[in-house]
Amino acid sequence: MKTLALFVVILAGAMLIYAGQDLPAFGDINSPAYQHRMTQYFIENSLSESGVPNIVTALLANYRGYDTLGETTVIFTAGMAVILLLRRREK
Amino acid sequence: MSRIQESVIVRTVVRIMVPFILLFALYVIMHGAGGPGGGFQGGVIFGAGIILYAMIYGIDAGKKKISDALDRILASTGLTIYAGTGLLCIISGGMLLQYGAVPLLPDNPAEVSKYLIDFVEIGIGITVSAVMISLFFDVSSPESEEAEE
Amino acid sequence: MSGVLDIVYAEYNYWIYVTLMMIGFYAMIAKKNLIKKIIGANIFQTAIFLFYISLGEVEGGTAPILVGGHGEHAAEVAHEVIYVNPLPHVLILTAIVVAVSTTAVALALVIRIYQEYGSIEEDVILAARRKLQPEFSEHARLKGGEDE
Amino acid sequence: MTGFELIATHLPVLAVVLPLIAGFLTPIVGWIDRRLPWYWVILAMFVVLLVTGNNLMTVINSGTIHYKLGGWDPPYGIEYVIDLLNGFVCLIIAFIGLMVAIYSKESLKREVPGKTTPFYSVFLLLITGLMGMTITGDIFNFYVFLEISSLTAYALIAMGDRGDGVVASFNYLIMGTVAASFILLGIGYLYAVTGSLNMADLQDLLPSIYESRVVLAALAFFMVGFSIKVGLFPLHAWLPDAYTHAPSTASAVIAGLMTKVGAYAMIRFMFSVFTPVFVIDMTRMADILAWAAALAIVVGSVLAIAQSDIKRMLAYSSISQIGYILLGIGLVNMIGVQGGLLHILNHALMKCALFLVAGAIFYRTGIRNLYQFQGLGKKMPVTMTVFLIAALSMIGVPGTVGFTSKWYLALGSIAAEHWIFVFIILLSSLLNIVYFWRVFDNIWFGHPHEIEHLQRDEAPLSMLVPMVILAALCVFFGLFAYYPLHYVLEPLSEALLGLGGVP
Amino acid sequence: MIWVLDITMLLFLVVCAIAAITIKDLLSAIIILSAYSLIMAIVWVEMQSVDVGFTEAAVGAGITTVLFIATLARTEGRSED
Repeated sequence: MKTLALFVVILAGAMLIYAGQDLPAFGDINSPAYQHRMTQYFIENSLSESGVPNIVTALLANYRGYDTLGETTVIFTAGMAVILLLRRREK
Repeated sequence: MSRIQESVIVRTVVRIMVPFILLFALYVIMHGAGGPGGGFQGGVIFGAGIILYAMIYGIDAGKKKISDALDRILASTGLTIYAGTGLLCIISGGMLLQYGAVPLLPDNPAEVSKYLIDFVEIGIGITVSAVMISLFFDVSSPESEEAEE
Repeated sequence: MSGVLDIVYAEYNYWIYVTLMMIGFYAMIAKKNLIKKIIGANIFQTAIFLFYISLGEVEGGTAPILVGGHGEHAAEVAHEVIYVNPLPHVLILTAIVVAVSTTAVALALVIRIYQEYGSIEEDVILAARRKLQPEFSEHARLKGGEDE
Repeated sequence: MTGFELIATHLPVLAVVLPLIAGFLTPIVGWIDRRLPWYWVILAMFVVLLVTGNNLMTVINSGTIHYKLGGWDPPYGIEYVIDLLNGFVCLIIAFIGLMVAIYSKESLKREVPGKTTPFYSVFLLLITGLMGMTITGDIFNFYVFLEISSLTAYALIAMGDRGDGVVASFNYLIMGTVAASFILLGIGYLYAVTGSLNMADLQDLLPSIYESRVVLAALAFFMVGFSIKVGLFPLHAWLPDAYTHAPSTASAVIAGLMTKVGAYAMIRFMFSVFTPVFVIDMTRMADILAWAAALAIVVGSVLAIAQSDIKRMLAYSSISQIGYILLGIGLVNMIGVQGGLLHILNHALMKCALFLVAGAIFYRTGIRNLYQFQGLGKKMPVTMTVFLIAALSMIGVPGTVGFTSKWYLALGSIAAEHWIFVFIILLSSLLNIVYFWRVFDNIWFGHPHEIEHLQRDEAPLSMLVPMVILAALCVFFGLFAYYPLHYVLEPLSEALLGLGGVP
Repeated sequence: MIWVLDITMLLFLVVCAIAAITIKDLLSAIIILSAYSLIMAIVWVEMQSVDVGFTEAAVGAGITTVLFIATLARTEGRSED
């Protein structure tokens, strides 16, 4: 079992290292992620469109607000799941 | 029960500290717009404050402050605030969660979204803190099984 | 020599992240202790978060909180300062919350398992299940070939 | 804008938001009166069914629906895109959800006593998660809803048999977390090389960098992650235990829906994030998928024969049925894809019906070992007729929907000149007959000594109604397969294979 | 020479991770996991992602650890591997 696990892990690691050769360099301002029109748009417009100087908050609550609704639901789900698992039944 | 719970110093320090932790949590929730922080971080800190109190004064003392029923209702309330804001945007003629559509200040949608972001962050904070407290109570206390409602 | 060092330096985050991920992944599938599995899951997930945050990093960038305050100035200031990419941060904020939720549910399950079997070791639990149900051992025997 | 138009504009998002809101209000409803949540769930699921039905009609009549959440243009914000594929899957989710919700009333009283309120809350959130995964056009949003559906599934499975249920759920949790982490990793890789999270945007950006190893790695991670989620053969280890030991309500909804949505996600990522050119020609991923699926079909059927617990037998047969769906997709020709997609509907209907029957038998007799089923045919005739119809559909007898999908799959295999797949489909049908025959034999021809004392004792009406509806639909779509094929699946597979993904 | 500090912290992360999965005493393993989260939070803040660092410090080093320890109190503290 342990050797199988080690084999799987090394396989995954090899895949990551194989892919890593083509990843953009760390901290590169020309990386596709930074050069995509989205990034500049968020930095330039988040204050005028959302009214908050923290871009992360603007993204979190406004542009990707729906993700955050989902995320709050995940938390709520976890609470419900643990109640379901650990509490004894209602009378 | 344990030595730490009986220590006068620990009990006194916790009693003094908890209100400040809760105050700090509220600050973090409200400060999310301008700096680091927001509903999640604040909610977690708020929950941690209550958890600290319950750890030292016992689960039952913690439950006296926030009962199971209240906790459950608070968890739902936070999400209701969030989803309600989204539906409010729909009713105002926008898309879901399009804050700018709410006719609070017709000439300045950015200002509206600023207030609504704060409002939504409060909702997140309520849900997160309620769930964190309920998670801790459920995971830590065998006696909570019998004491349910 | 310097060429190799440059590569390592430019991507050292990446190597660390691959190592951490492999450690966590290994713990998840190879460790028999249930709590160790959950610890492994946590390490695995945090490693992925490290990868995302590294993606957002820009050399000489500052935190994505607009300086220079409000109003018309902000747009000008935004051009002068290089900000790091905020989007990965947002994604990871969400993912952290998801990770803690998963951990909480997993821990609740561990408690329930302990209540039922009195152990958090996978092989002890398996043995207990065999003893409890004669039928189970039949399945385990039939399944033995493909699972282990 | 009138109220009706207002609602009509927002129907796409309401399919997700309604079960969400209903889900987190359930604790409050249950607090008012403990009997209310069942009615609440039925009401919510019924409205969701209407909404998704309307969405699909809109798509058929006037094309793909785009909904911009928060009013932000994609790729800046999150976008919901409903086309034929996810409109179709959403309708299945809503319908199966409603059926299981109706069924759950009596079954929960017996199997999860005193916890119905949180159970229904989690149930609705499961539906939310599945809906959200299906509708969304944004890969990170997909991940969030994937986690909602996974967490709820873990909780529901753990409510089953004492001990076994929790262990099964824990194993599923570990596998599911690995799968979700791989998917998150794949999303990160795609983001690293493109800078986008929107599916349509990604499809535009990716072709220029298909040589990049990162894209290949991302595809590999997605495929492994989804394979775990659907329980494709070598990665299926979590599935039999989870299906066997979950409460029958949860088994039915999870077996009926979770793996289907996983298969949907696989299709979506293969054809709408990547392009057919990449998956078919450049990486041969479609071929790999087809062969893995063929292996799963055989192994799943063989293992099903060895089981004596009816739910475990159905679980192994699920592994082989998932193989059919993926085989159809892996064939990547018009007719094969149609067969695979039709099998999504088909398998959801019949597997849900079979699990509901298993639950009803357990409810009345407390038996799950199929060798003790002797004489049940006389005790519970309606339930057993439902079982007969669903099982015949599973085998692929003409006149049932199972026949149509298998027929299309076989034709697709011939068109792709993979004769071995035709042979595998035939072989698997024979194996299906073998393992269902043991059950028929006991039910209809066995002598009732185990349960002799029981009088004719049919399941309660709230359990019978959904089972009968599902069985009737198995036959209906078998006779009138024209409707889903003509209106949905033909244009859909054309779009999938032809123009490089769904518009 | 800030990168020396960076590499040291990252190497420390790896050490913590290995220790957390090898140590047999589960309480120690969890405390080490908590330290791991905290270092991770520092690394992230150093990479200019203040919000995420803040969250990880509160969630990873705070709540997760509390939940782990509460679980240990109700189960057992030793691991066989």
